[in-house]
Amino acid sequence: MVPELPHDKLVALYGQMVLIRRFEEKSAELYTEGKIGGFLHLYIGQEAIATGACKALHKEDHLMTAYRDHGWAIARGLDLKRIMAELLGKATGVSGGKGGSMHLASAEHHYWGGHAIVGGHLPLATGIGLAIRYKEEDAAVLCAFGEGSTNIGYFHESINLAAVWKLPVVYLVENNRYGMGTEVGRASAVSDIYEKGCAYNIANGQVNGQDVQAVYQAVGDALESARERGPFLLEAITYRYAGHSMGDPERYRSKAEIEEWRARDPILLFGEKLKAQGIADDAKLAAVRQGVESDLVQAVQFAEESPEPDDSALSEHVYVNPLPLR
Amino acid sequence: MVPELPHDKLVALYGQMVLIRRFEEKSAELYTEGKIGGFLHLYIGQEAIATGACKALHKEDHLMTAYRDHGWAIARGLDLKRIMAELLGKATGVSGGKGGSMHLASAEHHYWGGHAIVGGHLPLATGIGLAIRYKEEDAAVLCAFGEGSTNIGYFHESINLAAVWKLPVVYLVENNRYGMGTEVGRASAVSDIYEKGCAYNIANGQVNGQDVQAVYQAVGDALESARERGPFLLEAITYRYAGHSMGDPERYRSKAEIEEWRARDPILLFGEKLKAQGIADDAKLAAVRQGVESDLVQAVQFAEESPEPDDSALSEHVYVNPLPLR
Amino acid sequence: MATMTFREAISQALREEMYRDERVFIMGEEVGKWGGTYAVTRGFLDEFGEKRVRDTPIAESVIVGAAAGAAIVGLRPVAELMTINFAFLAMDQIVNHVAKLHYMFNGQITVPIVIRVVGGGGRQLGATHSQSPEVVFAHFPGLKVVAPGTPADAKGLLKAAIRDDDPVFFVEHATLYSVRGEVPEDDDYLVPIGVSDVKRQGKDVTIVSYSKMLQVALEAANRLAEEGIEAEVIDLRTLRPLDTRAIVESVQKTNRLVVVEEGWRAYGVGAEVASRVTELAFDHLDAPVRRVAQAEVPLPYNRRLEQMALPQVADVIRAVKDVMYIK
Amino acid sequence: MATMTFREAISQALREEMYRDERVFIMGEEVGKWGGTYAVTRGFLDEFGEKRVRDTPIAESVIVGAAAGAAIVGLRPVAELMTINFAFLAMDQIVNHVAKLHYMFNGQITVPIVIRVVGGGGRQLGATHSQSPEVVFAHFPGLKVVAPGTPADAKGLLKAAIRDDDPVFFVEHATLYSVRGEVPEDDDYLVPIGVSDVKRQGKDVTIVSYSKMLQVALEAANRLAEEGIEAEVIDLRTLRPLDTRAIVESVQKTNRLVVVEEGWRAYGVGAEVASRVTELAFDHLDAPVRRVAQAEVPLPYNRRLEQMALPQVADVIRAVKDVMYIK
Ligand SMILES: Cc1ncc(C[n+]2csc(CCOP(=O)(O)OP(=O)(O)O)c2C)c(N)n1
Ligand SMILES: Cc1ncc(C[n+]2csc(CCOP(=O)(O)OP(=O)(O)O)c2C)c(N)n1
Ligand SMILES: [Mg+2]
Ligand SMILES: [Mg+2]
Repeated sequence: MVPELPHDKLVALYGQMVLIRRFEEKSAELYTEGKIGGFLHLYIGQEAIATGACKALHKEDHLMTAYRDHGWAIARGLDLKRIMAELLGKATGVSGGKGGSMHLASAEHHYWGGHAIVGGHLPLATGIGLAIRYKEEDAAVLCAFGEGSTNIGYFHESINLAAVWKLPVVYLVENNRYGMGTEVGRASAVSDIYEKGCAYNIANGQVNGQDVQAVYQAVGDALESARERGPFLLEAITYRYAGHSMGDPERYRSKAEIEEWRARDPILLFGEKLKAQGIADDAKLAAVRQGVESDLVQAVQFAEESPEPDDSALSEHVYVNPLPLR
Repeated sequence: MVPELPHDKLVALYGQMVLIRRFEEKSAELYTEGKIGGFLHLYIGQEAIATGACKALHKEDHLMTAYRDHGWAIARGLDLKRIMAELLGKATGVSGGKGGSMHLASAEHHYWGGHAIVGGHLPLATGIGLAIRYKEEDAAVLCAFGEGSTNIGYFHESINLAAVWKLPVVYLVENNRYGMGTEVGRASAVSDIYEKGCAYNIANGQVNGQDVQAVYQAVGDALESARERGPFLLEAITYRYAGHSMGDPERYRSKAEIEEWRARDPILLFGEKLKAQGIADDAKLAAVRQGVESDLVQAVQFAEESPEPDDSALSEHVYVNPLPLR
Repeated sequence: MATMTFREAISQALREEMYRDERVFIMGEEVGKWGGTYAVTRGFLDEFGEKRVRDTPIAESVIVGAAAGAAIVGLRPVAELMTINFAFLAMDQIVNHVAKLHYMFNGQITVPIVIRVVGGGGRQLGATHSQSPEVVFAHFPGLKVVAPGTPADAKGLLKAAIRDDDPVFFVEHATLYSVRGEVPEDDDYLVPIGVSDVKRQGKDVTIVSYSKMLQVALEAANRLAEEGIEAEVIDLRTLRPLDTRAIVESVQKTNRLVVVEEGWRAYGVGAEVASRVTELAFDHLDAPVRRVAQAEVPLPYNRRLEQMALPQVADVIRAVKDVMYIK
Repeated sequence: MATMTFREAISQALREEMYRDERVFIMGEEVGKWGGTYAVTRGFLDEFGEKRVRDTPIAESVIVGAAAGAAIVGLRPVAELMTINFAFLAMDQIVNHVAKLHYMFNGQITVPIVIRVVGGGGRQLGATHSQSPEVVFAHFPGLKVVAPGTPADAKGLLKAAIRDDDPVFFVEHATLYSVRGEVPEDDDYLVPIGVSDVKRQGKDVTIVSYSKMLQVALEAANRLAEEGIEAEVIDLRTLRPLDTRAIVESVQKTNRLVVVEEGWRAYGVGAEVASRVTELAFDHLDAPVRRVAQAEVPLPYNRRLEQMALPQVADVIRAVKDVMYIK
């Protein structure tokens, strides 16, 4: 079992979730203003997952996710300013402005990226697990993706290989009920995704993705299990309030359904809990929210004031060695 | 339940298995003589599966298999002469000499081919199932492949889609314990392949692939189930005596293991059974075997005497309409 | 004739063919409830029902493969892959199966499917979502590869593709969807697959292009006209089979050729066109063929860098002047 | 120097690099117990153990992807895909991931893997198992694509590929494995990736080729010599980055160029070479570049038809005479 978190850490989790939410709201604004381009996938509603999960990760553990990655980058501790700068395509962005919203990464944080091809990062994450065993390290990989990504071959090939080789990978499904406009049951033979683990005889489980502490516990346990015994398939039940990406016409679900989930809001509930347990009062939580705002203002300012990449950046990093190696 | 077979049909099944075995032995000879080129994958040891399974197929049902397909083509009723001609690359071959051993097919028999890309035909077979539902026909698809092919994405994507759309497809795994030189457990997280059905919540089962009657029953039941309720994952436990293909150095298994399986030979056991049950005596079985030899001699003769394809065949059938459609 | 967008033209072609032939149906990600990621099939689910407008899981291989399987036994599926970038996830089905089954089984199997994909860059979608690699599919005999550049061609070619007994890989450029043009309303309006088209007459230089770059080429031609240079603009429309007759005839007249494509230059479409035309009209060329294409980099997210990498009108003008030896 | 087969040269390169660098390992179908489908890794399992010689399930996408993942965090995997035809099952991993990660993440991620594939036809394996589509991989910036034609180059290029920090797609032609040649035994013998090589001097015509077709080109050159025609034969060795300097220099001397490739002509390697050389040496060419390539059909099983479809020595000789205007 992973250790219980002390009170100050719990308040920090609250702050983290608020920060992610506010970052997303701000991003949506900047997108509407035309300052962010391309696709923008918001994490609003799912904040408890990245927050709880990254809390359970060790420094030497590895993380890989899909394109809905702002929350993950923030929770993994990447510089907020540089994340925002990436969304604005600036030279100071975590990926130098070349990646954009879907491709946040930081080698230093062992965060090997948001990835935009559905399921495409699962084999890569599996390979990191292989390297951990090869190098006999005491680390694990956390690989997150949506429930819609579990119908693609990558899911099957990756988990099977990880199971055969007992690789330390936690495959974390963020089941937000929809892959774009397709409800889980319309695309997947089973709607409880964790059940798919049975085909590989691996450890699996399901957790309430709206409860940050439960996520922290479940991911922590799964990482432990993975380090020792091999792959773990963990499903977190959640919901996204916003469209799949900016501009989603949202013809596939009702307003009422969204409202239902908003009543189970991870930030709201966790705030109530902190208060009920006497860990924080309204004033404390307000102060935390206040702090988030100022971080965010600074990040946006930094991003806006940052320079565009130089022209020379265009042809940099196609190859490590563009010239013949002699 | 499928109907019990009358005695004469049982004797015919025996003959069919003998024919397949002798066809394979003859093919190996012709390969060694250089009359057959490319890859040649023998079905020796697995005869009961194609024989029993095709017996359970209705005329309007569809069949698709992997490259280890001679037994399937024979059991589905393709002209023996034209099968042999195909192996020799002749114009009279079932695929005009363009397909070879791995690509036997007959549209007339709804046998849509042997396929050489591992797992590649599973999506195609799934699509035939879709067409059956679309056209509201009372048919099913039998799609056969090896256990080594269940670790590739195609397996997962196909069965999931078939499950979501309740397509009438029986996915038949011929588990002969090896994919080339790789023992099932070294490549697949579970060694009892039928268990993989749990991830799709579909009907599944396992059958002794060395018992032709058991295969007939199991495939018949699975087809029934598929027609009514959707996909079925059926596993037949079997063994191939010969190498993966001609020229296999066979460094991955022991002679003793092969001998063990030979003791469970499907032809041997079925012959004994027919005798024990008084369905046929030694003389009868010998006569059946005799008949097979003459069919085989004729097939080889036909194949050898058949012409090579014309030069013009080279550029035929690249397109149905090579010229612009106006 | 009616004026409509490229999107509407594609949509109309699909709708007409679905009414004409019961065997035609659409399958792919988000084609139903969502109405198509690019709104091409909006309203189709209500109009045709779930049987004929089928939302699929995210599983490109089985989208193509199952469509192909259904085609083998007599249906006429249109499989949508959302973007050409995802076609790589179905690559084996496309090039090893769809393209080869007819030949390998000596004509016993036919695979009359249309694989619709959205191609192209310029929308800051980053390296994996902005490619124009249609050349890669055009390399395989057995496939037909079509990439229209105007609404009228989009309609006529898509209808021809659906009626064709061969598999057709059909590329729609995302930034063309809102382009408007005159489109024949005839239910049987077909544009033949495998025939290029002169989109603008000219005598000084020939510019060959297709898809989105056709629009860029036409714009360049208009600007060149202001400088007194009359470019002939030819639209390939189909990459396989590739029709070079119109180009050769044009080069015999203009003696100069520029090929414009959105994808990478190396091993691109321009190389084949240039090679073929050089083979067929060597003595007519007053300058080597110039290729205008994408910089040899994965496309970056940053807007300015992305635009630097993509071929622009100015690049076409520059290339034209180069082959005319104008400084 | 030692005389050895192409197979032994590849094997030696792998073995030496595995001894040199603990981070180098091999994974793929049948590389271990079987000893490699083409016997390249025979004995490796005993020599290096299961950790470094890893048999995988039949799952090409995760073979490439997992190798790439291991490379991202510091290992040096050699992923074997058995044949190039199966690389299409890993296409998305190769072109959308392996080729792009370094760029997309601004250099933070590097993917030093070698993807070994066996290519080529001529063994009656039928349409899906006989392709030479390396051009398709060479289209993507971010990948390096190498295809040696001699044992010495095979060794030196494979060692260079393993030491390279960039991903390398490495093509070994199945029918080259038994070809013998002199190979340097130096542990640090490297052949630079991205540099072509003059394999035979000549003054009358330039023949460019690579991989198996290099052997065909050399054979043609020998026969031509008997007729008094001296062909210069250039081996591309690497398709990306493509080095044309030696070719241009040669054409400046010979004024004639023939390109020989095993794959299909349309959108093939020859088109790029021809276009580039025509761009760079237009005024030196006395005839348009001729391309010798595979007939535009999926390869048939029948031996005679297959041979008809594949480029032969006689085809090269014919093309050479054509560019020399000899009847
Ligand atoms: C291979 C591939 N196919 C399709 C897409 C388009 N696409 C992007 S996100 C998405 C839905 C994914 O759903 P899910 O995995 O549930 O993640 P979520 O967006 O809900 O977080 C689709 C279809 C893609 N990016 N890659
Ligand atoms: C996609 C792909 N990968 C690899 C191969 C090479 N290959 C041919 S058969 C085979 C083994 C298949 O084993 P299994 O599915 O168990 O069938 P079996 O041969 O035992 O009947 C392999 C690896 C292939 N043909 N296609
Ligand atoms: Mg989802
Ligand atoms: Mg097997």
